[in-house]
Amino acid sequence: MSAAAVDWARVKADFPVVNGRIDGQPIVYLDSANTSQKPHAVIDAMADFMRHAYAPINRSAYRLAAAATDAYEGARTKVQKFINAPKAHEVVFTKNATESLNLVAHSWGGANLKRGDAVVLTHMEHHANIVPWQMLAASHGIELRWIPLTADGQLDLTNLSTLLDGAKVLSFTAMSNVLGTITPVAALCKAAHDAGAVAIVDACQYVPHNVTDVQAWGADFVTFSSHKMVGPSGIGVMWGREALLDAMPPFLGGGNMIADVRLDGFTCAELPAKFEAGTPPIVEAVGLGAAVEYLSGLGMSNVRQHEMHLTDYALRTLTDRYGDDITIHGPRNVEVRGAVLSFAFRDIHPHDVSQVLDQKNVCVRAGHHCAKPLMRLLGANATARASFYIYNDESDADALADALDGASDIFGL
Amino acid sequence: MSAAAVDWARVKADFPVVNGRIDGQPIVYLDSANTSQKPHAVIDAMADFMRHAYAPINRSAYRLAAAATDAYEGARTKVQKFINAPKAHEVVFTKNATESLNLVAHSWGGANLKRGDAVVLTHMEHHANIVPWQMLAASHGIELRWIPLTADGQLDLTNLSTLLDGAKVLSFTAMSNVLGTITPVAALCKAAHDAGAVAIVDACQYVPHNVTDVQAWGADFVTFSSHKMVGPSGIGVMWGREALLDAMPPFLGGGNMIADVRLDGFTCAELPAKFEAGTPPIVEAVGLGAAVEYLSGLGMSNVRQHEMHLTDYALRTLTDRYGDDITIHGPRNVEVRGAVLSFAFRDIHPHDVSQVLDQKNVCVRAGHHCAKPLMRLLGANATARASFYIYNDESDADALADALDGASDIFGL
Amino acid sequence: MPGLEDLYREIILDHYRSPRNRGELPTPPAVHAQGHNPLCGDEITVYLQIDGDTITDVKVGGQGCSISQSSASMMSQAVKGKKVDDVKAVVRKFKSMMSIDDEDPTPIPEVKLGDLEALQGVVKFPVRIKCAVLAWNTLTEALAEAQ
Amino acid sequence: MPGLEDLYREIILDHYRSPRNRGELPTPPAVHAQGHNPLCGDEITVYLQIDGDTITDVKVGGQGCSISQSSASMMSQAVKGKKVDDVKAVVRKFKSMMSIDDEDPTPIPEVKLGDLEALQGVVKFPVRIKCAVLAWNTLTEALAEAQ
Ligand SMILES: Cc1ncc(COP(=O)(O)O)c(C=O)c1O
Ligand SMILES: Cc1ncc(COP(=O)(O)O)c(C=O)c1O
Repeated sequence: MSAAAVDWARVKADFPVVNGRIDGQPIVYLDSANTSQKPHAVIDAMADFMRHAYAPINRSAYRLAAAATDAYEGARTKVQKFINAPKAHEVVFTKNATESLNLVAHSWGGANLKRGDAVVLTHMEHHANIVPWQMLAASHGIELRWIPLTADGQLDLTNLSTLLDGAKVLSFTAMSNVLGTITPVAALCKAAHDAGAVAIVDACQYVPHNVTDVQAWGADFVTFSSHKMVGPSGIGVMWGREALLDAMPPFLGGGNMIADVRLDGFTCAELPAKFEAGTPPIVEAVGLGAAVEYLSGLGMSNVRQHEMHLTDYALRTLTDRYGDDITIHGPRNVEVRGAVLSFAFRDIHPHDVSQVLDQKNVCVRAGHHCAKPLMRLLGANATARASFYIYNDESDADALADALDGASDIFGL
Repeated sequence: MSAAAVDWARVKADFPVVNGRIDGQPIVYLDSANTSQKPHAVIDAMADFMRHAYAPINRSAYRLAAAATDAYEGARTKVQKFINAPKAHEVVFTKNATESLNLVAHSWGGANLKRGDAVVLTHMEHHANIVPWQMLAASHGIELRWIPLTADGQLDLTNLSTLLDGAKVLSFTAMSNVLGTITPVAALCKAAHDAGAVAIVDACQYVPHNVTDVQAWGADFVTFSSHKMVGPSGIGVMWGREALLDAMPPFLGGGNMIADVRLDGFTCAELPAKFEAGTPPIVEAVGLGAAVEYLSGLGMSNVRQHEMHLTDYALRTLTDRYGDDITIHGPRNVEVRGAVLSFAFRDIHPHDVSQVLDQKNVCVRAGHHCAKPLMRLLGANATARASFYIYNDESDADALADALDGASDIFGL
Repeated sequence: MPGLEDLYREIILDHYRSPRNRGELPTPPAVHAQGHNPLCGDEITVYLQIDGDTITDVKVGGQGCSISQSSASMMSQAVKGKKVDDVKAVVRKFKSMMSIDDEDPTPIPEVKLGDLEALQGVVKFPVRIKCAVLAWNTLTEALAEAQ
Repeated sequence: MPGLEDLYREIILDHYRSPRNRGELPTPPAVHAQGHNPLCGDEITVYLQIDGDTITDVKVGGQGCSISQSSASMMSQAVKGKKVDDVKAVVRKFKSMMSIDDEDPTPIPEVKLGDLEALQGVVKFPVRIKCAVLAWNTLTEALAEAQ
């Protein structure tokens, strides 16, 4: 099946919010890099589960509880298949990608890094892949190194081998949430391994939009969030290679993650329970499972094609119309960029741009996008960002372009 | 309004699962101490929010996002009022009570405890209030002390002042999830403060069933989970006194919890963002808000009365019928116990008891209830546990008593 | 939804295009404080030169949207040369116009806001209230700094 | 739902009431391993005395439900005096009866399970499969211990 074979109008019809109205005007939702909307399939799966099948998991033995456990573990298997992970028990459910990255930094990093060890990050990381390492730098005295960027917002890999020399970790985003840049994940994982470093991939912006194969990447850890991939809030994923996970200490302590507890100490449960302390996001796992099924039904390569087309269309529409009045950050080549368009419009502050767009129900984010170090490089403390997803089409890009006109009227520029 | 004024049959009608059937037989759900069922009001609030109002919070400025932020923060205010916390921003949303307790142990404990400092727990704690402290014992060399139990399963406070002497923390459950014992929370908080210790209350089993007033308790930190109080999975609460929270280091690092991030370090956001890294459980907060409204509508003192009555009825029914063949753990006086009945039935293993009960769709938990140290004291590696909530009535206690008869037939005892 | 003309009054755009009292003051003798709006990344620095009980000079640095910048500019005009106590009254009055409660039980002072009243329209756009108030919270911090 | 008589066969209840080979063996010379069922708290310890390629003695400790205990008791009977390789075949055959896949690509050995077949009904109660298999996984660990 190709992207042309998908009925994208029907896809849009599946998402109630993007078919909603505010003040009688349709909503143009262009903030999916922030969080995505949910299809009826996900909303109904969660509500139905709470109406007919809600029960504790992993703890009680009656049929209702056993079926709930199967539903929860079934979601794990769906996620495993979706990212082509070798084993289901390597897939750990967390609360969001941020917790996933903290888990890896704290548990793997805390146990394996010591004073002076180097961790390599990039200048385009989200705070979620910076702050946990800075916390570890403060507590363990590790050194942080940064891969710089090229002028068009790609990773500048000229000095990669020097940066990786003696490094213990390379942790990087598969796709920038500001620039849209898609990084060469497999090559970076290989470079990390060649240097003897562990490769951690922040795939928060990648998994929702592309075919993901953690084995083809050769990654050691991969993290992402459900809420950006048409799934519910309240659940994230941390995938890691079994051998690494087995050797790591636990992260949060409590029920479910133990094999035994005595007054003088505890022993850990097997994977994945070891990293899932307390009552997990049960309903949310069911919703994430439905989200993964929904996306699989479309075909992730079709999703990618659709978004490449839309990105190209939006880039052309905006630059044709506004020329030098608009600066769109990141690579022009849609082969290496996703459907995220951060831009500066004339001299109007992004917050004012977003205000004017909101007047036409065009929803974009204005701000630092949780990537302040990158913003400083761009020389801005904020940008406006329009991001597209499966329920968007060319008319949304047109609506954005039209609405931008309003900004000129007001600011008279 | 008194408990008699509440139409408990209507309450039951609000909960679809307890009105469901398996194999044509009604479900008798007696596992609410594990996790509670959800009323239509909560299920619909979540589904409606996802259908009409889902958007990112705290990040984007358009109206849809502003309204979602208001919904999320509105839930915080509802929780604040529900537990009578002084300030809304002292209420932190986590993923569950387990994360809440880990947060307190790791951030407050990690910053304030040093080698040799004593933390006092009790023998009836849930693993969630044991393992995080054991992890801290391993990393920081703190000493753990334990308040023992009386024969009828209450805290034995005879040597409390000795135990608290020089202690830095007293962390204890407000109600045991195994014995049902309600502890003297205000008195324990006062004793902790008199000894110069911080008082942490695991209120996971208390908040869903009683009027909670964290100020009347005089507690420093109070933790609980949404899923046990007719709210969704995937969200928990950590309340702490502002001065303590302000002075604590953050727990998880990432987006939302920062004021600024530079390559060489970060600064923290204000409360509550400081402790809410990453995209929070947005839909779940809305659901928790609806749950709090639902419970407030019943009146928590009515809930408590209803459960006292049911507990008393169940205790009488089971002992009248089975005499010495049943051993029900915990205090007999319903003034100091909640609606949790852990029991041993003849010589039949709890797992077999639960199997036999499941045949009649009576759902009870069999196991160690995440309280292995307590189980060792009870001399059992498992008990069966029936727990009652607002949607249960006397007929459920009768169904339990009737179904137990089946166990004798099979095991011929 | 209210129209954008409620938000972007001409006087606001004027202060945005030509901000008054931009710059820095040497600290010490001046005091300063920095404010962030985590939502949109706005940053403001307020410098105060206080002599006795009077704010003899004020400068504003940082960058941000039209509302935060114009509010900062108008704020600088409103406080320059004023007595600290009078400035505190203006802060209370302004915040109450922005429908932000304070914990002070005494009645909101009856002071004239002048140009600042142009910012009243912001109240209809609740998300922008934080922008309008940023400079004022930073001012309050700078005043606390001076004590 | 299948009836309880499928689960609680008479022979199972017999092993539960009168478990065979209960106790401990001194280690060394014996090896032992411990297994938990985190779901219900069952604990089993398996002690093996292995001489050459033969399990000359076996003892079982711990506590648990009727299924885990009777399975352990029957297991002890099935392995005592057997060659280690034959025991491994029984383990594979038993687990396949419990519909648990292993990663071994060779066909499941054709061995007789005898009394153990009484546990077949457990498959209809998926939650109890873990109970039935606990002793066998612990046995496998004890065998690994011995190598
Ligand atoms: C007393 C007590 N504390 C803590 C917890 C942990 O709660 P959660 O599993 O929601 O994190 C529970 C419930 O399992 C409990 O009963
Ligand atoms: C690249 C990237 N990494 C990490 C995150 C953090 O995800 P979450 O907020 O769901 O934890 C995000 C999204 O905000 C992101 O875009």
